[in-house]
Amino acid sequence: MTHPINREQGLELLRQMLRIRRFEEKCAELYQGGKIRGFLHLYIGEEAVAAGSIPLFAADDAIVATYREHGHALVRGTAMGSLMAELYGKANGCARGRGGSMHFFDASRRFFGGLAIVAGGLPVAVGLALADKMQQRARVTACYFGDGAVAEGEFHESLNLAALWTLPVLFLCENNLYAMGTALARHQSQTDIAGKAQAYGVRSKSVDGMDVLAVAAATRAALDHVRGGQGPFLLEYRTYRFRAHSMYDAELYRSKEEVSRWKKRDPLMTFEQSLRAAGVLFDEDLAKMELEIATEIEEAVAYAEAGPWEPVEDLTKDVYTENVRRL
Amino acid sequence: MTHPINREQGLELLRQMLRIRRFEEKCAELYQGGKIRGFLHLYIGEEAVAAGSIPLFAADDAIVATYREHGHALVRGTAMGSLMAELYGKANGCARGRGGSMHFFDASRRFFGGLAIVAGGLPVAVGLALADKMQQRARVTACYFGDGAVAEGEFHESLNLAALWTLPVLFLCENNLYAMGTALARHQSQTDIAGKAQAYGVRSKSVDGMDVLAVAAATRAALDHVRGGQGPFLLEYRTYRFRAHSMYDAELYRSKEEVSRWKKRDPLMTFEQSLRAAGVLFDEDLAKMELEIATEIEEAVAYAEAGPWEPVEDLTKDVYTENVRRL
Amino acid sequence: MAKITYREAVRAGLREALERDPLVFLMGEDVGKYGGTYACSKGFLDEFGPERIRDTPLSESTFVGAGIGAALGGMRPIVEVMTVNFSLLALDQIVNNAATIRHMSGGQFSIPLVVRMATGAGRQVAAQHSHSLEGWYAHIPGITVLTPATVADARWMLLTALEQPDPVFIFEHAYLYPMEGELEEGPPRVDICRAAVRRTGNDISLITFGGCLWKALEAATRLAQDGIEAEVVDLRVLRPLDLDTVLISVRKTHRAVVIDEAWRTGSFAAEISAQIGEQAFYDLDSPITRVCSAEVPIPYAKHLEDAALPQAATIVQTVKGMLCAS
Amino acid sequence: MAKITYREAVRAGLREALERDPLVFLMGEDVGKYGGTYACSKGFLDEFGPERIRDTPLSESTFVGAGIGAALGGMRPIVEVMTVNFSLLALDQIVNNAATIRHMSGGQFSIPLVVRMATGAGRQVAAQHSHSLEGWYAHIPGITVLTPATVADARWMLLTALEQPDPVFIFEHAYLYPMEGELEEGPPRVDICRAAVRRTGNDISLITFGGCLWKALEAATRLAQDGIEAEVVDLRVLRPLDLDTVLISVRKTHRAVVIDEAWRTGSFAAEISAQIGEQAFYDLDSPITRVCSAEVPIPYAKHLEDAALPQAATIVQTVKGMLCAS
Ligand SMILES: Cc1ncc(C[n+]2csc(CCOP(=O)(O)OP(=O)(O)O)c2C)c(N)n1
Ligand SMILES: Cc1ncc(C[n+]2csc(CCOP(=O)(O)OP(=O)(O)O)c2C)c(N)n1
Ligand SMILES: [Mg+2]
Ligand SMILES: [Mg+2]
Repeated sequence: MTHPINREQGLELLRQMLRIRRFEEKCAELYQGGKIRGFLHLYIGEEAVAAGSIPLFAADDAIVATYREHGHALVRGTAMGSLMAELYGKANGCARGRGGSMHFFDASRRFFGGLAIVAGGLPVAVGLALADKMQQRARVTACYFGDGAVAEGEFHESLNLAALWTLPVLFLCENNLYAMGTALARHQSQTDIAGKAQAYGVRSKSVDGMDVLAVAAATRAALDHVRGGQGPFLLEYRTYRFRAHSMYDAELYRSKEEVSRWKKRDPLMTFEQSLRAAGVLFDEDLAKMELEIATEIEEAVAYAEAGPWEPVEDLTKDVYTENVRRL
Repeated sequence: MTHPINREQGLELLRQMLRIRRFEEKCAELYQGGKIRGFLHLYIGEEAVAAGSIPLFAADDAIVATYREHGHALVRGTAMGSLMAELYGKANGCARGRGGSMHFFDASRRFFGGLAIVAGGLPVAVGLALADKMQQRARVTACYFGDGAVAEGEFHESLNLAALWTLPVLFLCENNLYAMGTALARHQSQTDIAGKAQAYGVRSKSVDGMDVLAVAAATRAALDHVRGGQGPFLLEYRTYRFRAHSMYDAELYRSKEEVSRWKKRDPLMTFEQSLRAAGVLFDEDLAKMELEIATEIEEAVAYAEAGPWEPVEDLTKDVYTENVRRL
Repeated sequence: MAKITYREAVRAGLREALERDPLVFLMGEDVGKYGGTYACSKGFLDEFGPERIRDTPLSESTFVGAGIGAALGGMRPIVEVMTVNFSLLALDQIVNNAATIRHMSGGQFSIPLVVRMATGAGRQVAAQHSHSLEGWYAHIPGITVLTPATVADARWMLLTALEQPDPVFIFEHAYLYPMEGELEEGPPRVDICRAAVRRTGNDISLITFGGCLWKALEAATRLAQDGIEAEVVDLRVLRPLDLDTVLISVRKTHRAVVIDEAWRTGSFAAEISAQIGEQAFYDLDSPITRVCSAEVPIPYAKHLEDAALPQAATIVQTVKGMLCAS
Repeated sequence: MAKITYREAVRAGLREALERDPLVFLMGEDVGKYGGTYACSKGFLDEFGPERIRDTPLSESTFVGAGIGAALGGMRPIVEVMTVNFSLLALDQIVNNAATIRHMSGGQFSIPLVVRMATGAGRQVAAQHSHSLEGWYAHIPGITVLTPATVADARWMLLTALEQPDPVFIFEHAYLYPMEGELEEGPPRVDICRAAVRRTGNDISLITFGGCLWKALEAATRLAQDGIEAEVVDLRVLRPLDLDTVLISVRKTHRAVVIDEAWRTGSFAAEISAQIGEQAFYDLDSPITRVCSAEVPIPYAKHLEDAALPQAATIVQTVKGMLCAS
């Protein structure tokens, strides 16, 4: 614990983590049931990162995330129903059912995806920040990506460009120690990700991503740096994925022991304990929370179930903006 | 001066630098005369790098260079005539006249180009080194590239992969302070190129690229490291291009003063002076050298002039290997 | 004859390649510990060791370029790019180095490189994971482009490809991995230069490749129930193209439909249509038609994805339209 | 009417774009201090300042991606990729983000991005600097592909492109920059949706775009001397394609040659040929033919490069062959 805990804040952080956890447990169940298809990448185990960081961003800050973005969208405030509907492929989903799990979008919250090419979001984030800087807007663009993305050339190019032009980009690396089945040490010759920022003269820090308060504190500091106009910041969250990479994954690349060791550091469990220890959380709080979330999920599923399919006639709608003068 | 100078070695280094200088002066002249066409990137000013480093490589080491590779090919030992013929586009050129200035090749000397996509040679060099390592050959692959290439994602990816797999690659950055018209500080947020190696756990060093002896000493040390099986090494040569980037270039991006300041450090002039000061070079040596080189160039031009054009019927020859069983 | 899945066929080909030549090695993302995204190399890391089964970082441009370098250095690399979608990141290395160095160097260098990748849509993985770009690859002089659609081709094409001195690209349709098929015993090594007639018929030629072959065959079966005998030609090799087999079929049926999972405009189907038009114009009784994907980023929702892709039903409709019209 | 070079026309278009909208800015390699590789933005850095004229590092994927982001953020970026050859490094951003995000997000986001790049061969810059890949771009749903061949299109297309809410790619043929042409006074703003008939004739249709337009026109002039009146259609816009203008011409001449500087197999010329075959089959008096580049990495030597590329002479020959044949 890095801070004394205030009850309201503490409960809210726990609630957000629990929302993600329960939502995704439901997703896994619905995937088995065939309601959700395609690729489904669960965030379970990493909830402290989204829950601890996203609430710090202003409404007009931008967020760019990856295919493992359920938690980010939930905490950002997109209605759970429209996310569930998206997973169902329904027209009332946050991308009209065209994106699915990997491609959540929400323009009203400046949530730019849900981009599923590894590292493909970094250049876009650099550009969003450039637009803000050129228009003298005090906004920040937060760009989430995994440890695997660090190996891609775009990581290198984007950090250089953002630093060269002193752009307000917050590079947020969710280092869960694996890129699919490839352990960090098997894809990085030098595994200190935060340390790589030096090559660009970029400030950076690494923080325990299983500790929601540590995540919040480190993110707030990084955000202050970026908002202060001092250019980009690279923050590395050390976290861990409890589930398979996606739904099909024999997990041959790591031991059950390793996973259970990390589960002892389950961000929900440990935070719940510290809240109890601090005397700010009681059984009835948790029961109430679980009940509210269960209801929210029920309603989200109902919303998805009730949602319409996009008419096939609309298949090519929005490939281009309609009715545009080309002369 | 980093070493006492031995006359034979000293004269040979000077001779190689002078060969490059005079050869390229002739190229510029022939370009004006229309004998050479397309892009022509001169190395003038940077001769100490190729002259100081290339002689250190064994016959079975590999060299991968860029479109600014005349000097490298010359020092590596490809006959000046076949290089000149290549510039003429003649069939007796080192690439049958198909490559021109940017694409010198010489399989017999393991000279793999002459690759003109910036940073495109780095992954190839990593692969050549991988092949050597897998076949337990004690070879090294030397990969030359410019400061501009450092901005490309492939620089990042290649250093990581070479280090991750402990491959015998010598990354040789010819930092002439400009990528075409873009000064180093205008394309790199952090201009210490050698320092970037830390991000990969790669050993590195930066050396004065205008001092042929310093180049030789630093390259020898780096080469020993790589040959020792300790993985890649990044060596940065601080050098300067005296001529335009290519033949069309108004040089709006740098001042005449800057250029003339650097010309005071002309690697030929300074090395000639120190050889004289050390009492190992005399006027007659230089006169003899100039005469030999003038003759070599004359013969090279004659060889190119006399060379045949590749028959048009052979245009598509070598797109694929001929007469291969596809069943 | 033994039943085997397309995945097992790919696997068997890979294993034989690794067993018979010590210079062959496999590298790519998650080919090792993970066992291959499509489980094609499951167990290989233990079987052949980390020197020959190499997990790479997510650096497509560099590990493909490293494959080029390794081939130049005398190895026989098999590079697996997880899917064609990600191969865009390596396209510069492919176009400017792999396909070009032999010719540009005046024939001094050989690049015996094999690159495998999964291609195609149909699994609801949405717009960034559903591309069919084989047609782009078929545009590049200097490389060979293979599209195994049967278990036999999945099993044997790789081995012939490994005997080539120049780069070969193999596109495995991700949808086919679980498909079962009959595989003859013994190594009836397959060629990589000819198209194959998968079904004979006199009324119309259905020309296709890869994942669409099975949709074309299904369409042919349905058409047969209405007395229409369609001939189905599997191109197998997109570059260099075996047009003769196509022409023989079209000169017999006088009608052709080209089926391609790529977006219609600029699809490889256009090239086939153009070449038939150039070579067999006077043999045609009606315009050549194409059944391709709708020009849209492939959507996630099943009904929309189905509507976007070529289907047996669309092929049947198209054929009937052509036969009624004339 | 004033004489102006293609380069000056591009320059004038860029200047007007920068002057009339503060949200417009230009970024790319060497657009600033160097003045643009082809001198199209010479002096702009001083004129418009470093905020709006941005030299980028050699990071194609990232500065093109940054253009996408800047467009999403409300700016009107003009991204210059020095040449199409290097655009391969940015193709993932173009295919998977620029062209896809609007549809994939259910229409929530607009990407008003303009990307300009030089294309084509003819200057002896050899295999890695002579690609003509416009046809690949024309395969991508979600983007608009323009190929200005005249000074008027070089002058005005950019401005219409900047009014589009979706990404537009402009391919300037590097060989044309020094070309002079007549430009009408006043802004006769040009459309970016129609092909143009550059020369009328009744005997045959020469369909082309970009740098090949001038070779087609030269061929037409030579053919006229032999009494053959060729109609020359400049596609101007490869995506979305204006087939109607092509069909009207072909229905009049009953013969078509498609000329494209790309390698023949998988060229955009194949798409044109296929669509004419689909739509005007019964109007054709002879097979459509194509004049494209030889399937070879473009060589440096002048005589080999000339032999590899489409030439007026080849077009003349092809046309005569077609007319004699029938
Ligand atoms: C360029 C690219 N290559 C490969 C893939 C396939 N792929 C999807 S996720 C993934 C692993 C990424 O790992 P990481 O960046 O650490 O994110 P995590 O899944 O651990 O959250 C891979 C290889 C892809 N989507 N994009
Ligand atoms: C990927 C790519 N982008 C752009 C170019 C065009 N170009 C050729 S050389 C050059 C500058 C390279 O600078 P540097 O790497 O420092 O090498 P130098 O010319 O200084 O030796 C550029 C931008 C290219 N060849 N490849
Ligand atoms: Mg990870
Ligand atoms: Mg330089």
